[in-house]
Parts: sequence; C-alpha cells; structure tokens
Amino acid sequence: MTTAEILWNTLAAILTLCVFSFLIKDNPLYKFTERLVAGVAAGYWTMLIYHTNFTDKVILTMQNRQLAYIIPILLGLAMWTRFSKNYSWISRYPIAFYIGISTGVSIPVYMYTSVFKQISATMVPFDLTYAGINNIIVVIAVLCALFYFFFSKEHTGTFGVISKIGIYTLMIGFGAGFGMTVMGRVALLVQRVIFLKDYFIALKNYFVA
Amino acid sequence: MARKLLMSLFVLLLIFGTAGAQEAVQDTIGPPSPAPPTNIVVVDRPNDTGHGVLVNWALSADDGGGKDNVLAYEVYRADQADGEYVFRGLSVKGTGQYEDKDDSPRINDLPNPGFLITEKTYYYKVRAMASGGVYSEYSEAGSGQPMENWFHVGKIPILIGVIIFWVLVVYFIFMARKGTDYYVRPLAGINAVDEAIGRATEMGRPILFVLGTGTAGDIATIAGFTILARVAKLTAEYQTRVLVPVNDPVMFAVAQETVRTAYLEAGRPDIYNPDNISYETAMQFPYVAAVNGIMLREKTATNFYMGVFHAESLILAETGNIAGSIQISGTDQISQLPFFIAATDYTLIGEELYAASAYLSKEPVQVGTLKAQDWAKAILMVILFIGAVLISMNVSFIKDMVTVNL
Amino acid sequence: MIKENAVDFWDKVMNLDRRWVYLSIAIVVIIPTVIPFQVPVATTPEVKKVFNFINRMEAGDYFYLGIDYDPSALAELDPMAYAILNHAFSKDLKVVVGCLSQFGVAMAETRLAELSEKYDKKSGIDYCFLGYRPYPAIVILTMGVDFRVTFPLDYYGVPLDSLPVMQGIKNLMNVKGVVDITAGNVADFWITYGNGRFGFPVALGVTGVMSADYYQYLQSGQIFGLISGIKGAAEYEELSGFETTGLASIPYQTLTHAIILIFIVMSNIGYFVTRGRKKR
Amino acid sequence: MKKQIPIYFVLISGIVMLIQYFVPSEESEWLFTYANDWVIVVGIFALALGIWSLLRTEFKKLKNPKEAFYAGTLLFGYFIMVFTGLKREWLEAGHLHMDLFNNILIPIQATIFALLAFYVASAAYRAFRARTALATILLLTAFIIMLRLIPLGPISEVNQTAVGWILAVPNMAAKRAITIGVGLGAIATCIKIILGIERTYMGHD
Repeated sequence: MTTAEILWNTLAAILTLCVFSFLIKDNPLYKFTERLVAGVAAGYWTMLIYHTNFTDKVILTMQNRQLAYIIPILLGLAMWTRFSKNYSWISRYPIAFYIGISTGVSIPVYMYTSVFKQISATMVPFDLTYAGINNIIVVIAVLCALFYFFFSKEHTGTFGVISKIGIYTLMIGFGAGFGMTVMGRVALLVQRVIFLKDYFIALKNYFVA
Repeated sequence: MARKLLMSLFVLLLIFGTAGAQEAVQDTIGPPSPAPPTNIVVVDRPNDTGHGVLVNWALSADDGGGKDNVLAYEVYRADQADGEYVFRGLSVKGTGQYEDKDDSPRINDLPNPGFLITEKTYYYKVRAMASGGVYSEYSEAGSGQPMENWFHVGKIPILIGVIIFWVLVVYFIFMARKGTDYYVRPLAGINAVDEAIGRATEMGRPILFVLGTGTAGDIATIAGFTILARVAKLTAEYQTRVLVPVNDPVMFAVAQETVRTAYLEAGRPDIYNPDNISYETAMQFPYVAAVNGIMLREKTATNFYMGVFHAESLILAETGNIAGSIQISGTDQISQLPFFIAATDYTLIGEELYAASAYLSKEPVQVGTLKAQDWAKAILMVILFIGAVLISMNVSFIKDMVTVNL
Repeated sequence: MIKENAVDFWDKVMNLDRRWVYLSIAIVVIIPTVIPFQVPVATTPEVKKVFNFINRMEAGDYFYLGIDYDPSALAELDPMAYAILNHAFSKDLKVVVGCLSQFGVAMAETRLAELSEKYDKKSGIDYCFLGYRPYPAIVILTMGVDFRVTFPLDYYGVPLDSLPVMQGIKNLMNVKGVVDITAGNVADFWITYGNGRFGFPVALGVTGVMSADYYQYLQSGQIFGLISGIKGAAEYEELSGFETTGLASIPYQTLTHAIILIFIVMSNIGYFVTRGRKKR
Repeated sequence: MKKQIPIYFVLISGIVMLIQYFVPSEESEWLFTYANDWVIVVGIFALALGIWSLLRTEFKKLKNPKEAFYAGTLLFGYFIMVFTGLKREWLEAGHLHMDLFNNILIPIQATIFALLAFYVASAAYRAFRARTALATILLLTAFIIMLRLIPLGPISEVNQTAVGWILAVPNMAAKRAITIGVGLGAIATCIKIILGIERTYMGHD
C-alpha cells in the first residue's frame, strides 16, 4: 500500500473501532464518530441531490423550457414558506399533493401485490400427497392468521381458538425470520473483522518494508 | 460515439443474428419442409401505450399432425405489403401467436428499426421451422395497426376489488356517523400507550417517537404520523417532551405540522417547541447512530417506533433496551417484525399499525373503517377457501378470476 | 451449600451483563480470522440431491448448467458454480452452459476458462458454452424444442451443428437435468417454463436471502434440489471435496450460531431454575 | 383557504392517480412520471429545510462549551463534504470527496450494520425465554432454524427436513396473512386520507 492508502485505511480502521466501542458503553469516541458521520452523510447527500435530482428536475427542465415543471418547482418553493411564521400554512399545499399522489398511487398497487397476488398464490390444490397436505396446512394457517387480525370481534370461544392458532402461525414465521437472518448479520461482522486484520497486516508490511 | 455504434450493432446482431444463421443452412438438402402456417391475423395488442400488435396464425399442418416436424415459427415484419420483411422473433411449436412490441423510438441515440408507430399499418409473414434446419414457405401477409388503449382490461379485477373495498369503507363510515356503535377488541400495544406516556411523565423524562427510514409517501409512515398526532396530544396534556428525530425532509415538515397541531388541539400551543422535531441526516445508519445517541443521552423513558423500518430495527430496539426504555413498535415490514417482537415490549403487527390511529382516536368514523377491513378480510377468506377447494377439483374459474397478469 | 451456589450461578446467568454476550461473539468471530480452521458442515437433503444428481451420472452424460448471477452475488454463488463444474469435469460429464442474465457471461467465461484448463477439457468437445440471449421465457421454451433455434452459434461463434459435443443432443429433453445458479428471477422462469411446461428436472442455486421463497417449490416437487447461499455452497464443497470460499466462511457461522444457541439454552435453564425457586 | 383547499388537493390528486393506474395510454404514462417528479421536486426543496434545521441547531450548540466540540465535528463533516463536492466531476473516484466517502461514511455505516451480529445474540439471549406459549413457539422455531448450522450427524438430517417444512409451510402462511392484512390496512388508510377523514398529518391553525 502507498502512504496515502495507509493513512486513509488508518482513518477507516480507527472509525471502525470507535463504533465498536459503543458495545462497551456510550463514550466520547463514539459520540465523535456519530456526529462526524451525521455531518458527512448530510453533506454527501446534499451534494448528491444537488448534482442529480436538482440538476435534472429543476435546472435542466427550466433550461429546456419544460413549462410543466414550473408547477412542481413553485410547490417546492412553497415548502420554504415554513421559514416564516405567518405564511407557513402555504407549505400545506405541496404536502397535500405529496400525500395525495402517494396514497392514490398506493391503493391499486397494494390491491394487486398484497391482496390479489397473495390470494391467487395461496389457491393451491388439496390432495393426500405430501405436497397436497402441506397445501391444506398453508391454506388453513393463512385463514387462521387472518382471523387473528379481526378487530371488531371478541377473540373468545371457537373464534378465540382459531385466532390463537393464527398467532401461533405468525410466531413460527417470526422465529424463522429471526433464525434465518443471523447468518447474514454474522457475515457483515466477519467482513469488518477481516478488514481490520488486513489493515494490520498491511501496516506491518509497510513498516517492515 | 464509435463505441455506441458498435454496441447497437451488437444488439442488432443479437436480434437478427439468429435469422441470418438459419438462412445459411436452409439450402442444404435434407428432411422435407413443413407446410406453411396460414390465416395470418394481426390485431392491436391490448392494454398498452400503442406500440405493440399480436400476430395470430393457424398452425402448420405439420405441427402436431402430418409430418409433425415443426419446431418453431419465425415472424417477419414489413412496412408495406411488398416491402422488405425483417425477422422479429420466434414462437415455439404449438403456439399460434407472437407478440410484437417495441416502445423505444431510439436505442443509444440511433433510430430503433424495431419501434412500432401507433396507428401505422404493419405487414407480417410467418414461416414454420422444422428439424434439420428446413423451413416452410412464407405464409400470406396479414396486416394490422398498433393502437393506443384507454383502459387496461387485465386490471378489471383490481378495479372491482378497489370499488368493493371503497364501498365497504364508505358504508361503515356512514353507519358510524349515523350512530351505530362498533365493538373493537382491545390491543395490548394500544392499551400500553397511555401507561407508557404516564411513566415518562412520572419519571420526568422525554418520549422518543421514531418514524422509521421510509419516506413521507410510504403509507406506513403516514400511519406513523396519525399515531404521532394522538401521542403528541397526550404528551401535550401531560406536559411531557416528545422528541421526533427524522431522516426524510418531507417527513420533517409533516411531523412538525402534526405535533404543532396536536399541541394546539390539546390547548397547549405555548409549550410546543419546534426544535423537538429534528432533521438528523439523510442516510440510514448515520441516522440510526444519531437516534442511538438521543436515546442514551436524553434518557428517553418511552420509545415509539412506528413506520417503515429496515435493518436498523434491532439496533434501535437493543439500544432502547440498554437505556431501559419502555418500547412500543409497529411496522408493515415483515422482515423486521421478528426483531421488534423479540426486543420491544409491545409490537403492532402489520395491519395493527394501520388500525392503531383508529383505536387511539376512538372516533366512531375511524372505528367504522376497521369494521370495513374486517368485512373485506371475511370476503377474501371465503373466496380463498372456495377457490382452493375448487382448484383441488380441477375447477379453476375462481383462481383465474383473482390471478391478474399484468 | 452446593445447591445454593447453583442457584446463585443461575441468578447470575439470568442477570448476565449483555457485554459478556458481545464478548463471546467477538471471540468466536476473531478466532477463525487469526487461526483459520475448518469445521464440518451439516449437509441438507436438498443439496445432497443436487450432488447425487451430478454424482450418479456416468461419464459422457449431459446436463445443463445455467450461470445467471452478477458480480453482486459473486460471494455466495460463485463457489457453487466452481464446485459443480469441478465435480462435473472430474467425472467427465458433458456440460451445456448457458446464460439468461447478461452479466452471467463474464462469470461463466472466467470459470470455464480456468477449469477447462485444469481438467484439459475442450470447448465444443467436452462442453458447450452457449452465451447469452435476452427474454428468458422464450429462450427456455425454445431450448426445450431445439438449442439451435436461439443459439445457432455457441458463444465463440462456432455453429452448434459442427460441435462434436452437440451431436445427438437436440434440446433440453436430451440432457439429464438443469442446474441454474441465479440471484434473480431467472429461477422463476425455470420453474414456470422449464419444469412447468416441459417437466425437466430443475435444481436451483440461489442466494441466502432468496432461499426462504424457494423452499415451497422443493415441497411441491417443482425443483428437485436447492443450494442456498454460502452455506449451501459450503455443503456442496464438503460433499464434492472441491473447496473455495464456501467452507472457509463456515467456522464463523457455526461458532456464532453455537454460541447463540448455548446462550438460549442457558437462559432458559436459568429461567426455570430461578422461577422454580421463586415458587417455593 | 388554509384548511379546506389542501384537503381538496389531496382528494383530487389521489383520485387522479388512482384512475391513472387503469389507463395504459402514453398520456397516462406521462402523467405518472410527471406526478412522480412532483414528489421528487417537493422533496428536493424540502431538503433545504432539513439541512437548515440541522445546521441551525448545531451552530446554536457551538455556544455551549460541553457540546461545542461535537457540534463542530458535525459542521466540519458537513462543510468538507459540500466543498469537496461542489463540482459534478468531483463526485467521481479519485477525488477527495470520494476518498472521504469511502473512508469515513462507508466504514462507519458498515460497522454500525455489523453491530447487529452482537445485537441478534443479546436479543436472542434476553427474549427467547419460555415464559408463555407464544414465546416458546418463537424460541423453538428460531432454535430449530439456527441449529441448521451445527453439524450433529443424524439429528441434523431430521432438523434440515424440519427447517425446509417450517420455511415452506407455516412461515409462508404467516407471510401471506401479514401481507394481506397490511394491504387492507394500507388501502383503508389511503381511502381515509383521500376522503379527508384522516387529516391529523396536515395541521391547521
């Protein structure tokens, strides 16, 4: 490694150790790292948005005289009325469009992906083979779990039993989700440890050579 | 520029290379050639922006019968009936249809020869390919125009679903307005809200409300705003501070409005402090680091996590645990629910997050929508069960009805 | 006296400072980094089926290997491709390699170049590399009819008809089965079109994140085997004896999982012991 | 004016976007991208608000001797990234901006992410206790799944079959049911917002 690379890597290694120090307890080193990364991330994000979205959607559209973009730009500027006490209500206009567009787009998308796709995928044939019996279990478990989400009915008696099976099903799902995730998280930690190891080896080689 | 040209040549080669290579081996004497496909009918491809047609033909007599040696069909297109026919693509044997669509007028800044112009007439010929690299004669040409469509027929089931659900919601809201009282079962996570705010007040420590790492346009985040509104109103009454660190600028503006209005409605605009809602930073993990810092240094007594969460869910919940806070979480993200279940005191699972604002508001109109959700669930469960039973008996019409292919 | 000590011990276990847990995890992650060693990996039936599929074929038998991952999934999927190709070449099987995802070509080419040299295999004689074509559904359907429809030439520009390896095999019906290694939706195309339409035996190699969604196809028999993530790769390496990075990552995983499981067991014993005492 | 008009904006934009979904024409596609750009442009301008709030708070903290160092650190991090990124081409590899990105932002982000390896362990230790039937099921499932990494000979064989079944059957069912519930809850929330029944997020005077 070159001297510059060693220096950059030293910085990265120190910051890595600072974050890990949080595991022992909150401390000034962690607080320093936390504030530094908050500032760097905000600065990076500012310039990224400026050079991409702002350039594309604001500067270029105006240069190309895409008049349709005057409206969203005016709405965007209206957000800035929040700097003033008396006119901050104007900022509700862009928020209204923002929320309105988001909700309007979401309704059919949820209807398709969360409802139709799931229902269609769950309609599987029952029979007495291994796969067929599993299909029966899947359908019954989905129905029971949906029972658990009933809000306007008391979960007592038969209904209570069914919804209990439902919440048990959900818990199996959560247990499985938890168990499956551990591998990926460990892999991330291993990457950091290997980074530190490689750094120390490089450091040793740098000073030995 | 030269690279771009090469790239587009390469793309063209990929598309047309197949046809050229087959023509080369066509002349060799070999097995008998199959009968050509007949009756070419070209119709508009439905449900599109007007840059696609469907080419239909009657199968070759040697496809599935006769000499039974057809492997595939090649589809060719021209601008005029007697123009130059260019290879467009393949369909496997037994298929009497080819979908010819291309909606990019230009590729790599060059005019795209494959592009279909809306309402222009195109001519198609099809020929059958048999084993051994022999071809039938070309079929007679058929013609048709791509048209722009104004309604997506394939989405009709979704439209019906939306309408039925919409009607249910409006009906139950209407009934609630007329005074019908609906029962809702208690939810542990909701019942804990009051207690958790009370605890913070007793301890004289602030409350933390995290809206997650989604955007202000995510519906789960919007559900988070509605819960924040109810929580903030309670904290205003108890005169407890509520800290809302956010990572999306629009979320920041909406959260400020939400909390300010809540304090106004509680009659305490005087104690509203806009600085309690803070924009931390834009990126996921730097934001999490900042929230961790707030939890430990402000010693928040109660933490709410309501919205869209990703991998940070467990980092937040474990740090809250170290700080000894009571934690109530809710998210629609299935992958993160296990961690909230394991590490927080109460968790609103999926739909419960959306129901929470109705529970907390206790307004009859809001509760009415819960009733509509239950009815919708009941209808879906019946359809699901009957559909599954019917499909077991090889009757698929219900499954076909709910299977939407876009 | 001894009993009371035991109770004290479990009390401590129940109120263990979480930093002991952190320290244990740190130790079991650092040890394999400093002193690399190997632990055996528990093999799963779904990986064994893929291994047996390759292992039971005789010299000269054909199978199709799909290499459809991009560099982002390299760490998890490349060891699978490496072990399977090694296994196949060492058994003198004939391999038809194809790509339905455009980044797969570079991955496949690297591995084929390296391993064909190692085993002295020749393109066109011992294996055939078809290259890449877009539209996976159509390509799979046409390969079910004839490879030459979509791939008149192989990746190196040689007509398929002139390749000795392709004499006598016309379409996917003539190969023993399909193993597709992918990080994307190509897997779904193989299930829907490859298995659904033509009924070829299909096995998949997928990333760990994807695996939970593909177990259902294993249950329903739509795929005959599944290699998932780095663990699946390690299993195949263990079974076949051809190692790259898969097995190397297993010590970390096994040790951390073992530590977590031990902690769970301890905390539950502690819970029952201390609860029992409280009852008394 | 202040309260009613925004509610109508929500209603109109919501209904228009809902209808847009069912219209495949080119005009409709244009509308979709255009509306998306509204959301993006509003977000761009709102970023200035967020950054302003962040900087203002930190500048205030500079006066507090206890906090001054940390506030200074944040401001230093922010402005160095802004100044080193002023030109478009400085955002490419080989410039200081990207060196800072690669050696400050990336390692810190990756390390915070890696903390999760410790946290899954401590959460499992604390939460997976057989206090109730529900907790026991959660614990047992997670246990079986995690056991797949431990080589135990014949026990592993049985365990692997159990893992496959859990993932394909109850886990799948749980995911489907939650997804359907989330869908209905989200649509109901959207309808309430479009109809103006839920407007707590909007604020009024």
